[in-house]
Amino acid sequence: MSIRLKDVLIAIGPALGVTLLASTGMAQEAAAPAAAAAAAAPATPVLDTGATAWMLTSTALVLMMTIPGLALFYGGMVRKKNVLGTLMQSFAITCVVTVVWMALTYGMAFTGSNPYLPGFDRIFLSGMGMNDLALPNPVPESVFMMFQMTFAIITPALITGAFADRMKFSSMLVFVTLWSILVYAPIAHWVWATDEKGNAIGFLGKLGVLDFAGGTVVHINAGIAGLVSCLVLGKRKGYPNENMAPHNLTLSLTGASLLWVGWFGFNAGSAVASNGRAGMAMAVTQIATAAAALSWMAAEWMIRKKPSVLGIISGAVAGLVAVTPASGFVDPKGALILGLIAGLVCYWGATGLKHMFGYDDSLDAFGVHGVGGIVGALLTGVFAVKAIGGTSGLLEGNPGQVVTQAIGVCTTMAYTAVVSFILLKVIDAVMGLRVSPEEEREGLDLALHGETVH
Amino acid sequence: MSIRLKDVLIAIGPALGVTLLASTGMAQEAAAPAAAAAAAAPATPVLDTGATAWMLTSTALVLMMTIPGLALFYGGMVRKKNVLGTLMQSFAITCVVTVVWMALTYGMAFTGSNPYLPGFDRIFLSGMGMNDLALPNPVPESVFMMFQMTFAIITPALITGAFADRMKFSSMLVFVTLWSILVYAPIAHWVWATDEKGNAIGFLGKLGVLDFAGGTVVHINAGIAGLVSCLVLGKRKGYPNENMAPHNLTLSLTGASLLWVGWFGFNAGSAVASNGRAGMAMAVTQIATAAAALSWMAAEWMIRKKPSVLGIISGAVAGLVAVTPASGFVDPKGALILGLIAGLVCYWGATGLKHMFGYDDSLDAFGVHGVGGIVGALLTGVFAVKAIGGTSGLLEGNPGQVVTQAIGVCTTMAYTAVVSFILLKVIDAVMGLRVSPEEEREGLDLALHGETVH
Amino acid sequence: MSIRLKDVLIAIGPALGVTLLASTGMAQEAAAPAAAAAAAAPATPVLDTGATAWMLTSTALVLMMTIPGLALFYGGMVRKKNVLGTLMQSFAITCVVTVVWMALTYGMAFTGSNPYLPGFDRIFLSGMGMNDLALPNPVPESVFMMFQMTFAIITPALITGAFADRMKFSSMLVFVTLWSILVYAPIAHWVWATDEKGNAIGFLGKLGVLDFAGGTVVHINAGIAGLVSCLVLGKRKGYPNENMAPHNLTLSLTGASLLWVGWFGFNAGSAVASNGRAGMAMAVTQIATAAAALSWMAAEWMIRKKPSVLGIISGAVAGLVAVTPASGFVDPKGALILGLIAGLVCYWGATGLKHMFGYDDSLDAFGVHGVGGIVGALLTGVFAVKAIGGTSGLLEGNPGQVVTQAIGVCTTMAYTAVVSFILLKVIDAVMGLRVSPEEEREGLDLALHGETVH
Amino acid sequence: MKLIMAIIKPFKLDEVREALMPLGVQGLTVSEVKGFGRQKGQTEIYRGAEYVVNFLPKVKIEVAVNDDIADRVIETIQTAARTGKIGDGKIFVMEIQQAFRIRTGESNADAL
Amino acid sequence: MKLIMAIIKPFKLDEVREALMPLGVQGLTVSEVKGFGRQKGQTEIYRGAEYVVNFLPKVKIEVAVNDDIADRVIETIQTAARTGKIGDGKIFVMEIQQAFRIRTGESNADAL
Amino acid sequence: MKLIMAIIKPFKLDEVREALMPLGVQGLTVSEVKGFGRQKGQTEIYRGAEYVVNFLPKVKIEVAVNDDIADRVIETIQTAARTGKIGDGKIFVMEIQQAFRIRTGESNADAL
Ligand SMILES: Nc1ncnc2c1ncn2[C@@H]1O[C@H](COP(=O)(O)OP(=O)(O)O)[C@@H](O)[C@H]1O
Ligand SMILES: Nc1ncnc2c1ncn2[C@@H]1O[C@H](COP(=O)(O)OP(=O)(O)O)[C@@H](O)[C@H]1O
Ligand SMILES: Nc1ncnc2c1ncn2[C@@H]1O[C@H](COP(=O)(O)OP(=O)(O)O)[C@@H](O)[C@H]1O
Repeated sequence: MSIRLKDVLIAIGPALGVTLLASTGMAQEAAAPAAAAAAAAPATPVLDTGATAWMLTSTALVLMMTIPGLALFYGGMVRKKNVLGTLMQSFAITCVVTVVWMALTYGMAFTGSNPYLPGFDRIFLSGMGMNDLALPNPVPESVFMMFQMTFAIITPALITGAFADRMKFSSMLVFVTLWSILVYAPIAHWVWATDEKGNAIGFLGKLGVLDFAGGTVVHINAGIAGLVSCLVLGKRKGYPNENMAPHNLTLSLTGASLLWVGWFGFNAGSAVASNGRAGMAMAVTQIATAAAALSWMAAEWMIRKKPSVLGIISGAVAGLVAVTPASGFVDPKGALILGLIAGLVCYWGATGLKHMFGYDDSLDAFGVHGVGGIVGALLTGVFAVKAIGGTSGLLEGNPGQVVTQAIGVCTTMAYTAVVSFILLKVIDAVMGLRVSPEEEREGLDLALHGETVH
Repeated sequence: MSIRLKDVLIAIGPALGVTLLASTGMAQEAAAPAAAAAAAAPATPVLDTGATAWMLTSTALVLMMTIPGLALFYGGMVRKKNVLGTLMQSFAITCVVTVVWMALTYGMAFTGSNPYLPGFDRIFLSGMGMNDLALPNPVPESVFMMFQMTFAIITPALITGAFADRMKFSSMLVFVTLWSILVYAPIAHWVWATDEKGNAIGFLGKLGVLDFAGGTVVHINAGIAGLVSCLVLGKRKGYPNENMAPHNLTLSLTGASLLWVGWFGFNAGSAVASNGRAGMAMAVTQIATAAAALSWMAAEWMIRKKPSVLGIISGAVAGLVAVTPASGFVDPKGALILGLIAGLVCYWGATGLKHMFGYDDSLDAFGVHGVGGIVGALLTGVFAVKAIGGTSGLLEGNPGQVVTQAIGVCTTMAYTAVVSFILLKVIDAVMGLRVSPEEEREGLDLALHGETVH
Repeated sequence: MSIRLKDVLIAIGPALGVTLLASTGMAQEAAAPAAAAAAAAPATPVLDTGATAWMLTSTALVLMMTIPGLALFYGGMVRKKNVLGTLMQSFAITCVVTVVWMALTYGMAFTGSNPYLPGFDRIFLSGMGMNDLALPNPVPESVFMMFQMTFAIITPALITGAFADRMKFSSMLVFVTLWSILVYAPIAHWVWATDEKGNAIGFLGKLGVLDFAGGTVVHINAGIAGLVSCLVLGKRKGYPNENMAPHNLTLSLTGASLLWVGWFGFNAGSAVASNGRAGMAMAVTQIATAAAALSWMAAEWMIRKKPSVLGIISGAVAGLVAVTPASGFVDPKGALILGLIAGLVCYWGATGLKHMFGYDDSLDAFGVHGVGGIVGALLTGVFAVKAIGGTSGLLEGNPGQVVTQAIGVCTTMAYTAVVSFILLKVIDAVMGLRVSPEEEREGLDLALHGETVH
Repeated sequence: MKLIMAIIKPFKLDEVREALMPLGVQGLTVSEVKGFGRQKGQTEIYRGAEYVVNFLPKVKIEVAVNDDIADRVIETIQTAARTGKIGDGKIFVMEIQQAFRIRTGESNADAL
Repeated sequence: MKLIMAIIKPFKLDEVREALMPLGVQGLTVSEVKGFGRQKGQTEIYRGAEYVVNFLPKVKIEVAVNDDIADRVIETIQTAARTGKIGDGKIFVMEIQQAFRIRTGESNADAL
Repeated sequence: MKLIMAIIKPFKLDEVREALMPLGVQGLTVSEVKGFGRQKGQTEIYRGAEYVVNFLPKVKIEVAVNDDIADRVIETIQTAARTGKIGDGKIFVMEIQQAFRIRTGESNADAL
């Protein structure tokens, strides 16, 4: 077995130090006053069976986004020799993050009372009683823990799109484990941790950064980590000269569709309730997604003369990403415009920007999730409607919200870029990041997993 | 880009006139007394979180029916060179109808108080507050609007099966947009619009036409439009001599399975509640579907000596279609018989009838959805049970219900046939409907979208 | 059509006799005192719309496990020439069991008051009113009946993995029909039937056998029946010399993912409530599954030098199976250990054990479901936590529970082995079980169904 | 005996096969191939990256015939496979020294 | 040197390959092809439309050998590939003028 | 005229095609094949069952050329397809008696 415990320990040590340093550093620059919590906060501590039903369902939906959704979305886009290796990444990440989450990172993200440092309760879920509620939400803590776990799963799985076709499976597992602990958990804590009354605990939440369902925590975070990793790993052999066309867009369209359907759990589930806020979140999600798919398609149609399957599904995912932070705060009209903009900007992100700088973000983890996340986070500050989420945006006369959003975006970008970079460099030094050129030529399926699609 | 705004405007004008004329014409022949509303109508205006949870779920399930369900069901049945083009149709329709629905057609279908003319409130969903309920249902209006949107999406997507492999993508988009406005929205209004107390507004609803989940509005409507469109477009090049066998029934069976699962949202969701009526709707859906799949399979086994995958999944879809109008009105035994009949009749629809008349309904949009919808709508009048849906059918001594059902069927057929025909002819004149023979030969994937499955 | 009614009747007679004999025989050896019911039993007879919403959803999720989940999981593992035939088995079983269930077996399993003999109420669901609750559960009986139906569907579908690639489709249908009546329904009755207060009726339930979601009823049952059927049918032609590698693990991974997602309905749905017990069941399901996937992967990585896609998905399914009986009784830490053990034992079951004895359990129905079910049922007795499910296990000082579990396991194994064996022998004598060598060589797709994947 | 190898457009396969039957051709073998020639392939564009698909799908027919009908077979293929547009394909003729039918062991002319 | 081209039933491939090894055959090349011959194809029926599948899956083996073992190779293939049922396939033998091993540049007999 | 049949490693296809263009080669036909030779295949293991994949993916290039450039074509392929590692493949040369371009009916040298 190629993962050696020693290597893992060697890697964790310094990286952990970095987190702590980084946390403290940020503490000084961002000691802002507490603001309203992002998530709705009904006061009653009674179990709501309807809300619980919806959260159980949402958990299933968000798990479905990663397996098989994202697995198929990415798997269809690589060359045939790498399809199983790509699917395997999403599946294995699901397993690894599940264990890391219950052992450590759930508690890091959602317990503790320090605005900068993650908590350390709930190690191996100790003390989580069967009938405890996840206050202020009227659902059992077990359900809330599971729902949030599915977010912790999909985030590193998104990163894999950036380094597709060339990363060692063993190194990928180590990277994802450490990244979950040192990057995902702290950022989730900063943005989403609340006390039992729903008051923000993390410094970004206190600052008033709006992120309903994970624009910063999930998408910007994964997108930037993806960009860093494709820079550190280098380009695929043969890029950009050889034909690296997606081998089976049937898989990708199926995956994109399941992502779309599952995203209802992601966004409407983030209301942690089955009420009008959840309904409105679902509606704006649908509208922004359709709008972004159409604007990407239209742009491609005009520029490239043909509307493509890869284009329309990429646009849909761009819309889903961009509306994620906004989904509890904007109204349908805002969502429509937000979606149209996101489709166009991400089209540029996945075509213009990438070729301008020449990095090989293979499946556009940064071009779609990073860029889309940034666009969405900022536009949330523009389109936020007080009657929906309790906070006004620029269009309702509150330009400060855009600034707050920008602070959230920049903090996340800086933190994830630095820590991801260090992690990758350490792992590279210890065990190597990339498969050998022969293995890459042969394809991950046979080289790493000894299997092939016949 | 091949859609020119001018063309669109040229097309909308006359077509809109036709709707209005048609509506008024029908007004005179069908000014019948109001009857009980089709949907259950509890009186209490308090949000039910359980019902809302189920409606949020149902919305996800019905979206999943179109993407990826129907996309895969149809995509597997075409030749390999057209698979991406076929998938693309369902996906693009999802996007286009989402925008048309929020901009216009939701309000047309569900607001207004005229029995014949659609309403014009809720343009771009203006005035839909976050906490408004969709009275008489105990769920937020945003949720009801979303649930109904998924029906508006799948209906035109069903039509595409009739003209598979040969329609221009641009013309298809224009057709679907206009058809949603001029055909779908009015018919939905006639059958389903109710006031806040649950009293029918539309003239077909007032007449007492029973259509629990869309036998007329969705299936007959799509089936007839499909028949008209395959007649207007003409046969596929090489039909019926060349081998046009489904290229990958694995995709089709996956799609049919997702249609089945998603249909629980379609039918049981149409109770707009999570109670015994929803449960019974789910039960009869399951039973009728299984029965139809088995009767189609048995017929094929006897006649053709082999039971086929395409046969059993077609039978299942036929059962799902036929039980759709009946699902809130019949009991399990009625559903069993209804399913057995539907499987046999649709088997004949997709094999005998089609070859008798020689039209090229490529994937049997009419043979399964049209024929199945008609069978189901009529049999609803036969098997309706007062203890379930409040209305007795023929077997409980109310033969009049069959007549009422027949009126509903004929009105829908006539209206959709005429308006769909005019729309197609206008679009043909303005921008052409069919790809060139070379493009058809080459396949839609490469010709229209510049992509291929490798 | 090759199913002759006469043959069916000939077969039913003796087999039914066997059930009765077997039942009575067991009655004498196991007249133990009644113990607490396995399922939670709230007393209130009021409809809970939240619980109902979750049960409707769970029903959809569990149906999705069979079609398309299991269909794809198995379909990807066979050779290309058999993929449609394999998919067809799951789909046809779904249809057949639906009809058998509503006609007969639902009533057999869940009505009646004899601890050994199944009930005979609810034939064709007669007397199941729309608003009746499935007491003691706060959900409509129609919903409970549907939820349980999906379990009755997947169980025989699991068996098909053992005799993949060689059984006659017609004989398979007859076998599944009889097996549902003579094996599944009685065992479900013994373990799960309760009165309106939630007191166990069946003798295994009374004995205190814990089986939250179907470790014995579903997995051990199917696994043993699979083992018997692969022994009776004999090996695939060419096994083990010819290359029988899975033709498309993309399908299998997709199927495994849908099984995982759907299993949330299976296990958390078995709480028949949307509360902390459901939430905890979902959590332990996730944790055990991930742990088993990782332990299988690790074992394979160490022994075979490469972690494979087939390995990690098999491990995940092994974990899902093993946690099924335990899911309402263990806590997260117990689930973690249970999963780790299950992954290792099933790895041995599907590799070592099978090759040791040389039977051809083609897709490891016994190796994964049988072995995993036994491991899970026994470990439930070890890890059960009083605070979760009301019963303590070995680790909480109640070693007797392990013995009780062992009795449940052995009873199930003995009964299903004997009756399945007799059924198969009878069907073999009457109509033959196996396709001809030519048909097997040609592949089931063309030989049985006249279709092929192009 | 000759081995006639024809590379043609895929949708012409059925026409060619049917045209050959009356000449007494009792069998042939077909492969899916990719052809590169004067006819230029499509450009596929994925997220801004262009891939020129140099190779076009073609079908290769291999048919072994006796010398006496070889010329007529060649002519027939040429007529049946022609569309007159670029990319119609080629026919190459080679000498077969021996031929056998596996089932019976018959050889040469009898084997065809 | 000879190029021996054999069209056989797919499931016979492994047997043929194994039978050839003792003769000193060090390599061969295999293609999946579709064959049309006396053996008739299946009819597939889809929703009432019948498609006659004229072409059956076959495997084409191409093996280059020195003249001295050519006859034994042919015989061996014939024995190993025979089932005695229709559709067993054909063997065609052609002359190779030159052969090269790409890796080393060796030619003719040395290249095989 | 010669038919030059080269069996090469798949990823070398584009290089070979590009190297042939300057020599005046105007077309070629490519098939995906599986090769058995000195280079040994992978072992795939599925739930404890080992399947030795004896056959490796290769690409077969068939190119018909006039005698005058045949030698240069062979050399060029050899250079472009060589990696120096086992499994690089083979080149076989056969005589073509006649060649035709289907579109125009041109024959022999004109047809290539
Ligand atoms: N010299 C050649 N050797 C082998 N195959 C060739 C050769 N030239 C052309 N072909 C095959 O014939 C096909 C058609 O050739 P092309 O030049 O495109 O059109 P045309 O034959 O009408 O001039 C090519 O795609 C290729 O498969
Ligand atoms: N004249 C021919 N040229 C090329 N291939 C042929 C020819 N005749 C037969 N074949 C190939 O041999 C296969 C078997 O031939 P067939 O006539 O079906 O059976 P048999 O060889 O037993 O008489 C065919 O499927 C085809 O691939
Ligand atoms: N005698 C042969 N006849 C036909 N094809 C051959 C022959 N020998 C080798 N090949 C083909 O050439 C490929 C490479 O041969 P191999 O022996 O593996 O390597 P090398 O050519 O470097 O010695 C094989 O995979 C096979 O496709």
